[in-house]
Formats: sequence, structure tokens, C-alpha cells
Amino acid sequence: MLNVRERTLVEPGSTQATKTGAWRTFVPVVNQKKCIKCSLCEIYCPEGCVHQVEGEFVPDLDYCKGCGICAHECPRGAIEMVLEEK
Amino acid sequence: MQNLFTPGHRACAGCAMPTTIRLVLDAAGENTIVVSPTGCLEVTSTPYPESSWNVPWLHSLFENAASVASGVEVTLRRQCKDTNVICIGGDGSTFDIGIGSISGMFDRGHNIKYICYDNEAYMNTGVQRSGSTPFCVHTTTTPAGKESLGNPRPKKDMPAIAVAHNVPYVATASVAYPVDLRKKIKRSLEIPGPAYIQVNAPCITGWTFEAGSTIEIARLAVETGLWPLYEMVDGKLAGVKKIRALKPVEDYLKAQGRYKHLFKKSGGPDVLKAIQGIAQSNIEKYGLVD
Amino acid sequence: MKEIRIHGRGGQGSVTAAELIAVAAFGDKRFSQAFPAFGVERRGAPVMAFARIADKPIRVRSQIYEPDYVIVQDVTLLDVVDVASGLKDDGKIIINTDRPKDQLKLKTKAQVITIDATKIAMEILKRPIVNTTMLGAFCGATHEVSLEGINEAIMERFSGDLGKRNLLAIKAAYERVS
Amino acid sequence: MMKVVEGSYAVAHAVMCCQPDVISAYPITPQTHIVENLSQLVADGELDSEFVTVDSEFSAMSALVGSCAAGARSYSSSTSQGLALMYEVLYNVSGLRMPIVMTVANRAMGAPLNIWNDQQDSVGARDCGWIQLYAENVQEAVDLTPQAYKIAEDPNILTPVMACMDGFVLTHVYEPVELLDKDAVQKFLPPFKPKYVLDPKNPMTIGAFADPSTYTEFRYLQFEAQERALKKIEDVAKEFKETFGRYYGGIIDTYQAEDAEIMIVTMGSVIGTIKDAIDEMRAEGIKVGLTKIRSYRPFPVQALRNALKDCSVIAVIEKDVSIGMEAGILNDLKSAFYNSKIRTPIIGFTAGLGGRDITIKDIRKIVEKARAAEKGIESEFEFLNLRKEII
Repeated sequence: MLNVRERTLVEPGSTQATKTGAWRTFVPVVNQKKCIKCSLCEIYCPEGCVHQVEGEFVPDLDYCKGCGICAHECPRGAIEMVLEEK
Repeated sequence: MQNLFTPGHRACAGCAMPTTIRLVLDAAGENTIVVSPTGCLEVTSTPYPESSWNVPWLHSLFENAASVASGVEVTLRRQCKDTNVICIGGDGSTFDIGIGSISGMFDRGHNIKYICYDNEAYMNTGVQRSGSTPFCVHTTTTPAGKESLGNPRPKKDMPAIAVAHNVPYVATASVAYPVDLRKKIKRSLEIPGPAYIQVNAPCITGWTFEAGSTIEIARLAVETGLWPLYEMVDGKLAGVKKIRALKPVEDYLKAQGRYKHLFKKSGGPDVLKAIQGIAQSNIEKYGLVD
Repeated sequence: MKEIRIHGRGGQGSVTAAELIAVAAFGDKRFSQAFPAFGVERRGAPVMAFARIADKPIRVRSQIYEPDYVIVQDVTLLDVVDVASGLKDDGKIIINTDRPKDQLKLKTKAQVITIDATKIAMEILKRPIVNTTMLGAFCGATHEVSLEGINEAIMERFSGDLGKRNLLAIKAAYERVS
Repeated sequence: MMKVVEGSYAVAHAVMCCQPDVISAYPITPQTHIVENLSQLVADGELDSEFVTVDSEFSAMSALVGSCAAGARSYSSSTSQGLALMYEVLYNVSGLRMPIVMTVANRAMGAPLNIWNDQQDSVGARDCGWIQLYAENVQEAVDLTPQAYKIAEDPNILTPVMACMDGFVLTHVYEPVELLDKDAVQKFLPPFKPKYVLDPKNPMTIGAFADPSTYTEFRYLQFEAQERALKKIEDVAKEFKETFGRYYGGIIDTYQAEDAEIMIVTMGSVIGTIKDAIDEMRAEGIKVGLTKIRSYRPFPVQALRNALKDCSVIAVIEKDVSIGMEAGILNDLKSAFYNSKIRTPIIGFTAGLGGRDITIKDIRKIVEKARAAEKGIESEFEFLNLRKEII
């Protein structure tokens, strides 16, 4: 349970408790066949939620806000922003 | 990339600032203490009871980060610790309200690297003009109106102010050039004493451009000569990123809502020429084009 | 006094919708008040705005906990925000969606009204901004403000062609719901 | 003619009607809409003012020391951290007897950082020599603006004025407001004609330093001016009523207070919620009333003694806390009563800190505690709605 502590002390990396994925209306869909593993999507992602999972670059949808930067910057057009059906 | 700035922060979707922070921390490493002033970075990354920072982080006020960092740095030196001390602030706290304490920090020669993510207005309070706002940009305190073409003043040259303080390493960087940005962070850490690095970090809410095009907008700023990428070591030009294919400033300006009025108002064309002139003077001053 | 809560995301014009309701109600010779959920509004993040309508001047300054009406501009919010929390049983909730009511995960006894405002806005306004269209639906579903009141408020706020197209979108939503 | 507008716009419009020569302000939530609206009025040629986009609040108020000394009617607005950054200049402005008017969009003080409403910022600045007037709604915040200048610029007062309105609650609310008429304000508020300005033809020095032999007397002159302001604030409020037809009280105001057994004392926008709560309780036969503090500095000692002498218990509700000694209004009220014959029990509540909501239920809870206190005070001061479970 929340425990208010002196100096407003806060644990490191604790924003991961908030799933900002709820913010998006568009979601990035990666066509792994087109992906050349250049890692630009990982570098440019403001959330830092694109990771390599078994060699494939995948956005973590818990946090992706659907901003579209990865799709826009992908040199091979391997990422498409799709209206997400929830 | 190291995970020193975790997801879950509350920056707007498409904000360039968290990308900048991740690159800075990736280059600096975990043996780093960060001191931030009030601003978008601070408010979006540390909403109690959460924090995105995986390095020690301290915030006091809007105008005193450099003074606070000075206290941290002298204490670490006294304790014989080699931890990096980095200030990361926005343009409002850097160009305006915090410039006094920054000047003091530079002047005392602390081993502190001051990184400014520059989105060219007070974005956390809703897009008001700052000393970093470029010429004729629309902000909510320098609005385009019947008798106004937006911000009447040119952008304050903060790097030159740092150089004037004999700061040994001064550089400009851009979120659109991550390799260059990381290289400059590492180089600043190798040169003892204060450093100032000004990173262009476009703001989607304040500049109003198409969703997803944040990085492209930053790239256009460099490719048009409006955001020169250079390094000054001990006051002398020590490195410049040449522009391969120079683009007219219009390509950059018409992609942003904050310049929209220049394409509609009668006085617009003259201002566009003046802004092209600013780009031209940057090109000549820093030798951006061979 | 009737209390209204509007759900949207940062940048979708929820506060403007609340303001327009207040202006419209005042145009109908009633008293009104509107305010945003005070705080930071980040692009994309879920936000709320509120409005009150009454027959005598409104003095109360506290938040709204048991609204009579709820307007939801973006159906994806249902997964992340309890949009029906505190909604009175005899109240109404108006949701912008093309899906049938029973497919919506909603826990409320209040009347659920759905309308595809995005479709109307795209057809008439050519933009996915639904705040004004939803006001037409609100008018039709609740009659708390008159169509004339909303139209007057719109024309005061948006001039020329944009104003006229907004009126069309509002009328379309109004008819679709009532 | 009444219109539904945002509080900040209505206040910016009121500032425009007062025709300040120089506006100097720095953006800070929740005040920014005021300066944004003023910027637009200037940019559209509707307001002929020099708008100085300063680099900080410290510079904002410093610029006005200069403009006022040069003879300009000067305006700023700020809040919380910004007001605190002006602190040194606030004393300078009142010490130099400069009739500057500032709108304060009240907001909590950090740390912890908090952008929501409470009144810690201005209550915390009660000793800096500025007159402090508090508005209960947007209409009063509008009406306070020309009244503040009229009070400040009176040659017998010459004291800067803070016109306080609750941040977000009043700055960001849309409600029906009668916008001021510029010409009517110009008649009500004569042009600013200071006796002494920076003028090479009459090269006066402004701001010399005072040694022990004269410093006390300067402070006494300020103290005396605020005493006179008690009547001036009342007179200006009445004159405003004759011209514009609205009156929200002079230094205090009352609501259902004549036969009140339980009297609530407070200031600011919570008054709206309290009036609704009082109507509810009165209908149930509970004799509760309200005394509103409109002028917090100068503190209306005599007026409060008269208004509160007959009730049987007093409950002070305020949005600040004086760490180490209860809270601002509570301190001042108790000290105002000590040498009077009033021995009514007084209990204090700090509520709504950092934007926490105050509902009608909360007001009823306070009245219950006040009724119990008539028989004997259990706790003289408490934090309302303290979340003990998170401590």
C-alpha cells in the first residue's frame, strides 16, 4: 500500500507500474520479414519499449502510446500503424 | 541500450525529450547522478509515487538546478567519488530563469555536464515564449495576431554564452542524430570541467506537426541549416556535421503549425526570407556546406 | 441541478465540449458552469471535463462524483477508465462507438446510448474530432440544452464554413439519437 | 451583458479595462491563461500595453519596480513558486510604496511540487506589506481588479495589492460573468498620476537606504497606510456598487450570520460550496452562518469582533497551514479576539491542500465537530480528511 515517505523518496524505475499503452488509438504492427534489424525503432522510441525478443524487434504494448515514430522512421517500411480494435 | 529511463513516464505521445534522455543516459552510464530543474522532463518522469529514473535523481526548483548540482559535485569530489554529475533541463530553465545559477556553475568550473533538451518554448505550462523561441514563431505569449507575426526576437545563442564562460566543451546535438549525440556526451565526460550540450528536441504539442514525424522534423532543422551541429573545444570550432543535401527552410517551416501564420499573413514572405537568411548565416558561420 | 462528465483523451477537445454545453445552457436562459479535471493534460492521456446546468446561479465549487449524464468521446477509454463510475441509475451515458451496446463492457443501470460520431465527423467535418458531434447526441438524448442553444454556442465559437459544417454534424447526431 | 467565459479570460479583460501601461509576467500554471489572454489582446491591438516577456518571476516584479518608478500603471500575475521567487521584490515594492496590482492564482507551495489549488502561497506572504483581497467567484475576481488599483493608487494608501483567486477552481472554470465596460472603468478609476517619478527635470532618488535612525518610521508609515486601507477598501467597494451594481462585501461579508449559533469563517472559492451547505442545514433547522474574510491584509479585527460576538462556536476553514503553529487565519483570528471580551470557542481546520476537493459533506462534518466543540474543545486544529492509511 502507498506509504508516504520523507523527501518524497521514490523507488527507481517505478513508472513501469503505469501501463501507458492505454493512451494509444493506433498500434504499430511489425512485418518481421521486412525488418533488417537496424534498431532505429528501439533507439527513437520515446517510451523505450521496443526490445529484441529472440532476435525480433517488438514493441511492448503495455507501454506503447501509438505515437508512430517507429513506423515513420523505419527505413524499410516494416512497421505500419493500425487503428487498434480493443 | 541500457534501461536507465524506464517506460511508463507521462510524456506526450511522440515527444522527443524521453528519446533524448535515454540516449544521454545510455552514453553516460549508470555511474551518473542527474539533477533536473522543474519542466516537462521532471513532471512527466517523477509523478509521485513513481519515477522513470534508474540513476540517482534530484529536483529542487525551476531556476536552481545548476547551483544544486554544484553542491552535489563538490561533495562527491570531497568524498573522492568519480560519479558523473549531469544537469538535464529544458530551454526555459536553461536560457531564462536558471541562467544565473548556470553562469555561476560555469564560472566556478565545476565538473558538471549541462544538457539542455531544447523544445524552444515553455511547453510544460502550455507553449509560452522562452529565450530559445526562434524568430516569428507563434507561442501563446507571442501570438500571431492582427498586428503581430509572432515572436519578435531571435533565438538566444546559449552555446555562445557558454563559450564566453570559457566552458571547455560546448556542443549542439539533435535527437535525429543519435550516434552523434552519444559521441558528444561521451566526449564531454572525457574533458574535465563544465560542459554545455544543447539538443534539439521537437515538441509535437507545441510545434504542432504530423503524428510520428518528430524525428523527421528534427532532421529537417539540421538539413536546412537552422540547427547547426558543431563542437567548440576551449572556445574554438572543433567539429561540424556537414549538410549533404541542403534544403530550403520552407521544407522545415511549412511542416509545423507554429509557423503556419507565415504562409497566410501578408508580412509572411519577408519573414520567410529573413529565416532563410538566418540559415545562410549559420552555414557561413560554421561552414555547414562544402 | 444536472451534472455532466465528459471523457476523452488529451487533444480531443473535451474541455471545449464542456464549455459549449455551459454556453448553450446559458443561451437557454439557465445557469451553468464548466471546468476541466484540473491537472496536466498530456496528448493521448485519458482526461475528463465537467459541466453543471441549473435553474439558479451555481455556487458549488467541488468536483462531480455522481453525474446525471456521461459523454464518452473515445470508446477505447472503456478499457482503462471506469466511465460509468457514480453515474446515477436514472442517468444516461452516451458513447461514441459503432459497436452494439451489448458488446460494451459497462457496469451501469443507466441508459446506454451509442452513436458512431466518428463516422459522422469524418463524413461532415472531414476530421476525426467528435466533441461537437457528441453535443448533438447529448442534446437529442437528454434535451438538457436546446439544439438552438448548441447551434448558437457553436456559431459564436467557430466562424464561417467550419461553423456551418459543425451545425450539420450536430444535427445529424441529434436526429440519429432522438 | 452576462457571458459564459473562462475565469482567466474575464480577469484578463478586467486588466485590459484598467489600461495598464506595462504588463510583466512569467508563465506558471494555473496563471498562464491570464497572461496568454493579455498577450492576445496586445497582439490584436485591443490593449495598448508594453508586455514584457520576462525570464523569471523575480524579473517580472523587478521590471515593474522600474516601470512604476517611471510613472507607468503596472500589472503582473503569478502564483505559488513564482510568488515565492518574487519574495525579495515584494518587500521592496511595498517598502517603496509602489501601487502595483498583481493577480495571484492561488496554488500549493512545493515541496512536494503540486500545481493544484490552495492558499499557502499568498497567506505565507502576509507580512510582506502588500494588501491581500480574496475573491469568492470569478465575478468578484473581475470586480477586484479595478478596485485594487483604486485602493493602491490613493495617495494616502500607496500600497501594492494582491487580488487573490483560487487557481484552477476560478481561473479555469467557465461560468456566467458580467465583463467590465472599459469606459465605465475609466470613469471609476482615474488615470495613474504618481507624485514622484524618475524625471531628469526633477531628478529624485528613489530607494535610498535607511539607517537605524529612520528605518522604523518608514515601516510605521506602511503600517499606518494599511490601517487606513481598512476604510478605503470598504469605500471603494461601495463606490463600485454605485457604479456597477455589485457588492461582495468590503473587508468582510456575511451570509445567514444574523442568528447563527455556529459561524464558519473562511475566504476564497470554497465559500460557494459552503453557502450551498448552509442552505441545506438551515432547512434542517441548524443555525449555521458564514463570515467571509475579503481583506486578509489588513486583517479586519474590529469587523470580525462585531460579526462574531454573538455566535456560540466558530469554525475556521482554510487552505493553508502554518507549520509549527496551526494556520494563518486561525492564528490571526485568535489573536484578534484575545483582548476582546469574546470567549467563543474557536476550532480550526486546514482543508483542500494541494487541490484536494472540499464537498458539501465535508462542510457538514465540520459543522458537526463545531457543535460538539460548544460543550468543550477536543482538538483546536486538525487536517480535514487526512488519509491516515498512507502515512
